[in-house]
Amino acid sequence: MQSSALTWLKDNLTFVVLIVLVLAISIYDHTFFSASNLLTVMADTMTLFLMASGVTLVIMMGGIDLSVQSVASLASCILAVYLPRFGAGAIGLAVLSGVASGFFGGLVSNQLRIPSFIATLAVSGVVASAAFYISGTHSVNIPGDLSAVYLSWAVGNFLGLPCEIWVGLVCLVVLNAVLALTPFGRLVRAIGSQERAVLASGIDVNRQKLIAFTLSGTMAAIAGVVMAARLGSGSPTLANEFLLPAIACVIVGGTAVTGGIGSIWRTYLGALIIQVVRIGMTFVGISVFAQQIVFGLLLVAAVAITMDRSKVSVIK
Amino acid sequence: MTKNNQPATDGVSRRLLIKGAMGVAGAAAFGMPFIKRSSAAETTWTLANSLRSVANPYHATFAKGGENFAKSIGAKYEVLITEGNSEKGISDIKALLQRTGGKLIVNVDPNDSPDARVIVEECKKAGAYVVTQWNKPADLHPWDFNPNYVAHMSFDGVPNAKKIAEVLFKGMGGAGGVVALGGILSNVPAIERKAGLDMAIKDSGGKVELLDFQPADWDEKKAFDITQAWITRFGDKVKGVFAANDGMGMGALEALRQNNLAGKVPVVGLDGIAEAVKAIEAGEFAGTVAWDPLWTGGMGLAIPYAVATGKLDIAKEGKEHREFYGTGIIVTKDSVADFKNNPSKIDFNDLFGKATGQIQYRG
Amino acid sequence: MTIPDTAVPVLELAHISKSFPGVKALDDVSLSVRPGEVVGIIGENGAGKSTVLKILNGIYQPDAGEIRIGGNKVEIKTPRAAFNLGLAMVFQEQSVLPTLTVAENIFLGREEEFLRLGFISKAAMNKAAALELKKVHLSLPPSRRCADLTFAERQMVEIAKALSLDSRLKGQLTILLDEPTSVLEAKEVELLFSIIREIRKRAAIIFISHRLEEVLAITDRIVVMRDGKVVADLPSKSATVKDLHSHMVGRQLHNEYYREARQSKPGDAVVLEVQALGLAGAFSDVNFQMHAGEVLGIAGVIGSGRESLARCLSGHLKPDHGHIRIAGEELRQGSVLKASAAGIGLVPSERKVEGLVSAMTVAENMTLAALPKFVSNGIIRFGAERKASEDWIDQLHIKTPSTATPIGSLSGGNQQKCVLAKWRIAGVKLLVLDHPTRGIDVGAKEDVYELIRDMTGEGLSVLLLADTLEELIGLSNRILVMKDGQVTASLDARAGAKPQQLDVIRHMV
Amino acid sequence: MLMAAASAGTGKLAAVWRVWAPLAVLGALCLLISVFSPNFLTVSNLLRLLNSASIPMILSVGATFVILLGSIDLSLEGIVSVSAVVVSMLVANDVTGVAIGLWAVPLAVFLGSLMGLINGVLHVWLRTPSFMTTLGVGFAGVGVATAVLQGVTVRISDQNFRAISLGRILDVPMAVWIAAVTIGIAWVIQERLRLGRWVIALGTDELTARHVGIPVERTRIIVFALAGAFYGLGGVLSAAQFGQGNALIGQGRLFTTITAVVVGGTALSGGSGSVLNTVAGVLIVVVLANGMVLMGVPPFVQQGVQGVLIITAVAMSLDRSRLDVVK
Repeated sequence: MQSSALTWLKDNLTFVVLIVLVLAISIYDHTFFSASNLLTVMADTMTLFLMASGVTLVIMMGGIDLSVQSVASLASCILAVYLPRFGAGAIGLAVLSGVASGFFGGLVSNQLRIPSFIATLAVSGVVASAAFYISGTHSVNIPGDLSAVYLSWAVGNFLGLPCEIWVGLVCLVVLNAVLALTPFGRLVRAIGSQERAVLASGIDVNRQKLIAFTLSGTMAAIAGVVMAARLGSGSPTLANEFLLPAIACVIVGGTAVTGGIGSIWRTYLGALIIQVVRIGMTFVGISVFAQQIVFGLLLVAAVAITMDRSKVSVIK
Repeated sequence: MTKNNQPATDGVSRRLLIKGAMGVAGAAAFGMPFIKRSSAAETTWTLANSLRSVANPYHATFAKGGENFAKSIGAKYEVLITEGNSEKGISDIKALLQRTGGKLIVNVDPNDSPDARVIVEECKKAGAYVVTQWNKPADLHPWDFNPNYVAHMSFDGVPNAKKIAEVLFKGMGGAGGVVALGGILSNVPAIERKAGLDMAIKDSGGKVELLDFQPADWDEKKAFDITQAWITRFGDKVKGVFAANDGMGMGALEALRQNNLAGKVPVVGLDGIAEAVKAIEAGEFAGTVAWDPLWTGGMGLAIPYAVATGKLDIAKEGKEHREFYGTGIIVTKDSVADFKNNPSKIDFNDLFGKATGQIQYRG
Repeated sequence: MTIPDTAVPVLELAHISKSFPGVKALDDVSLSVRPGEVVGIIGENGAGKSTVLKILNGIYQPDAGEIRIGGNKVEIKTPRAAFNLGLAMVFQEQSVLPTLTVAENIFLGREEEFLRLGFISKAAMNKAAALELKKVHLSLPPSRRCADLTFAERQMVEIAKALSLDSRLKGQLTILLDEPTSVLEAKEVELLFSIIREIRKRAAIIFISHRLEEVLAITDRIVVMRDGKVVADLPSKSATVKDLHSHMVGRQLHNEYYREARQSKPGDAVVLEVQALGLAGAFSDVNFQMHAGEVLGIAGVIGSGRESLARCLSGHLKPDHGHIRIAGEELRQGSVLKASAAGIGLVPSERKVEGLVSAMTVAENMTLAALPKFVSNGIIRFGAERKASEDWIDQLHIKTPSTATPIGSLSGGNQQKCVLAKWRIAGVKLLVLDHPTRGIDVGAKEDVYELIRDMTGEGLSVLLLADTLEELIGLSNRILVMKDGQVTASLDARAGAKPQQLDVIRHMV
Repeated sequence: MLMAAASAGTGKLAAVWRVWAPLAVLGALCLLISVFSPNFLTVSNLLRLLNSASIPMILSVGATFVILLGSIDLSLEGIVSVSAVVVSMLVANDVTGVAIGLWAVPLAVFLGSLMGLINGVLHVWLRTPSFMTTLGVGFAGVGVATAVLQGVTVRISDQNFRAISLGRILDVPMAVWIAAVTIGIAWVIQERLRLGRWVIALGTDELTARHVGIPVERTRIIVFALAGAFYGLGGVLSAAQFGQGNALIGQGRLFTTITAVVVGGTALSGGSGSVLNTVAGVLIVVVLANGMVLMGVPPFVQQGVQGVLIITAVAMSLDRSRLDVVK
């Protein structure tokens, strides 16, 4: 009885941490604990989550994807530039660019046997150039009327909830299902924990990796589209300073950098934790000069609590 | 966009320093000393400046300007930092709107022009008052959001850059090759300043040639490396260096110094940071354009405060008071002494005193 | 040589107990080693051998009882402490680091003696290493990176590492050999034994192995463990494999060990045809055929090229020339995917690395190679998966709490059975068994033999690289002998007409 | 190691290539550039290259040890900033009254190693992945630098101090000499100190290292502290080179550093690599950036070109002998 409660606590530490944070801030300033505000916080977290969700897959496989932020920016540019011409097609085009970039990154890493860290970092450079080229190095405005027609699914409200939250939930559910129910999901974990055994079982590991990188790029592009929709325009630097926060979400959620262990759900909570901490500091009124320090320390603390070390023998 | 080093007199900086030291001590104790009580039901206006990072002097001074005004009326004052992350900038402002229940006056330097629209809409929704700086989409206008979107302030990059480029050409003896360092390609000021340079070169009637243009992303280190490469590539063909901000200008100057070219090859920049001013005195810099972040930081709050407190009906103001340029002061060898001796005085009652005309949109 | 029982034990464990949540790993274990004595410890996996070792190596602390060295009570808190007390461990797992040189490996963690003004003198270290290598008759440049060494060479380096202690300690030395022979071939085992006989003059030795013949051959005394208890402590002279077995498993094992009676006669259908196959630096011009239901054993020492041959068939290595045909179909070489698609499965010697994903469940491992079979419109059919794995768990008598147990927590034998089940589920036609009984206990070994017979009975073919010659002869229908990359003989080994070990060895060396 | 027979054969060849590949790539790159720009292979330019390489060199060499562990250190920018700010406040400057001259240098380096120590201690004691720990400490570092200066830039007037970057011996900038000495020290640490061996051992197989009695925790902590010291020195040189200290001075150093290390052929998985590899890696990256401008590659394409070239460089120079699994 009591032990089962403990195990529940162990399995849901991330969740508990989130709740504790929310309550702590709410106690300090109860305006934080209003439905409208909590919804806003959630909605604002979604773009970050979308980006992190794809990266989660790659990290669970023991790799990493550093190209997401430029991919998102590129997607936003493509959307903004082509929406007037192709309408809904531009959205497809933008997402497609993410698919392509992710695929390319995976291909480079697989075929040239280059560590994903470098492969994706390099690809990110290429993608950034593409974004500058397409946007003509300017940020491109999305006319309000077009946005209303084609991008209302990403902004505004639906059943009383901000659309971002719905988009986030859909991705959460879908990706979770993919991880839990499909052979791909199973192999992601397998490759993450013992790649050579999977290889020796006659499984096309490279293909699985390719799928993971492609999904990661796709999610980044979707994040870019939503971002562009929210900001009403696209820019080659739109998603700057998003990369490390995104990876931080994954790890704060408790996914092991070494691969094998983790889930999209954890990343979802991780993203919320990071957002709550950030916003919380504004609510609690911590001086900007201390915010970064506090944020840094809280990050370490969060991981120290949430990480599941039971299955990892060595922590690197 | 990142801007570098803004003049700050030694007295001020020493005080800041001591505060800062305390800051660190406090942070060790999870920043407890920094926590300010905030009651739920806000009755008075909260003032806030939103900017990229207090780590860069331009914005630090910008924040200071806001603080000065807040002090002058004894209002609560906050600083929000975007860390160059648009989403963070926006959600921080939302959080503050939520916390103050809309009783907020915010002076924003948007991280990227798209952000401005969302911020303005959010403020309109919450009934808060907002002023934007530097970055905003061309089709977003204060008068479409009366009265909440009070004004947009900027400094006209094109003519200022043109003017300072001409100062550079003069320093080169009117002819020869120049190399130019640009800011982050997609930043509005970066684009304007490049445009200004191009116009100046066109007007020189072929006497001045642009050898190469490289974006150094407002970054002193990049500027340093690029300039080194230029010295290799063009050798003594380089007669002058144009930098889109003084920070990069200092990087370039450093490279020149290490090749014993400082003083021989003139450099110009924009922003008017203290080192640039020093370099002008030393004859290594040909000139710079000084903005006044203390003024923008303060006025960006003073004007909307006047509106919020009913002292000013902004809807009745002309467009030249809704989207206007501040004054850029050209500092050269001749004017540098004067510039140092009489620092700008700021009168928070003279709201539009330094406004110099309505913002122009060029295709 | 005989040791007076009166001599003070070098090492003594008195009433040691150790329990982990749920299990009592050691229960009042007492054993002692006297100077110059070679003591064997045997027992099935999970009998407590490795726990004893870990306690002696300072990795675990005993809950009760005490350890005495030279008669004095000691506490072993860390591996380093064990080392300084003269307990040298040769690990079962390869603990030689490929990124370091031979010398660096031998003295890893003990570099201080080569420090000159705080800097390591490589010259001195290599010189010392050369001496240690001589002791194990290994002629290698000490500056060679271990990545470039063979399995056996690495094992020898391991042993050299342990031996390096005795010239460095005043007090008595005890060397703990954990499965030192599992990767060695007959010839190297002999070498090891001669080394042991040499060093026993200076050191007491604890020898742990599943190969009972070897234990009998080299030890003076044998301690048998079962379920964390010492169940027998008998002199080697009077003992026989049979009663060792009976002590270990607590039951008489039936005489007919390799199930030769059940050895099926291979069918005529040619399953695999290998033609003029060659790989530079490994083997050349290998030709043979395999028939349905046949067990083809490949004999040869390390370096004979048989490992490479096996891994060429499973697609892990790409041969330079020659053909591999499965049922007449040319196989695209050097691709594990194509090989397994063509129905070839590998049961690797490195089970934990290539055999299974320790962190995942029994079921997930069993279906790994046949996942598509358990997927309908993109979703895994978990019911079917569980069902299938349960069937095989019964069929192969796999001891596991459930199909959802992490496979890593099973004993070596049960893990190996799961690996076999994996390939059975995948429905392979040809299994490459690379040392299938390496490091698993007697009971499990017999099950594996049983399985091999079942499979071949159903028409599967098996290419076998065995742990011992005896095993190889016992299991195979036919034996290819390889030497220096050449096939030197193909011997008939059908039931009743088994060749003698000598007949095989003649062609091996 | 499974392919004992095979690897024994290819082993030596691989080993040779492993050592020389990065240099080969570097040479090829230099040739390519000098085709487009004759000025490239001039003494003056090579000196300028070395000069701009000096700070990245020191940072990357420090990071190499951490990466050899199989860990990663993202606190670099933070540590560089703090050390630069502190050193600039201790030498003659326009913000503090203090002016202890060159004594500030060892102090700043020590401070760097102290922050590195914090990395190591948190990482080891809290058992948090180095990725997160160092990320957090990095944030905190920049935070501290910001909080101390509140946006002020400290301008250095102490010319003796600036000389440690700008001074010249045999017409070679001091920064280059210092970088060279640093490399030497790092090389000795890697080759001639127990620490060096232990780092490789840990990076290859930590459990085994533990079994042979290597003090794993202590080693890890020391390595992070060591890296911190290198970053500290990097910060000092940045301050000396630009004659100022501000909270952003470390900005943009992180990824170039790690890229340089990996381009040099050191595996992020740990265990395989070397300080000398990193030296080559840094030169490759710096030459690349320099060549970009020399060849006049259009600005917004540069990132792309750089990406492609880095891929090629790594593809050519990576040591795959132990790389049967790429992550």
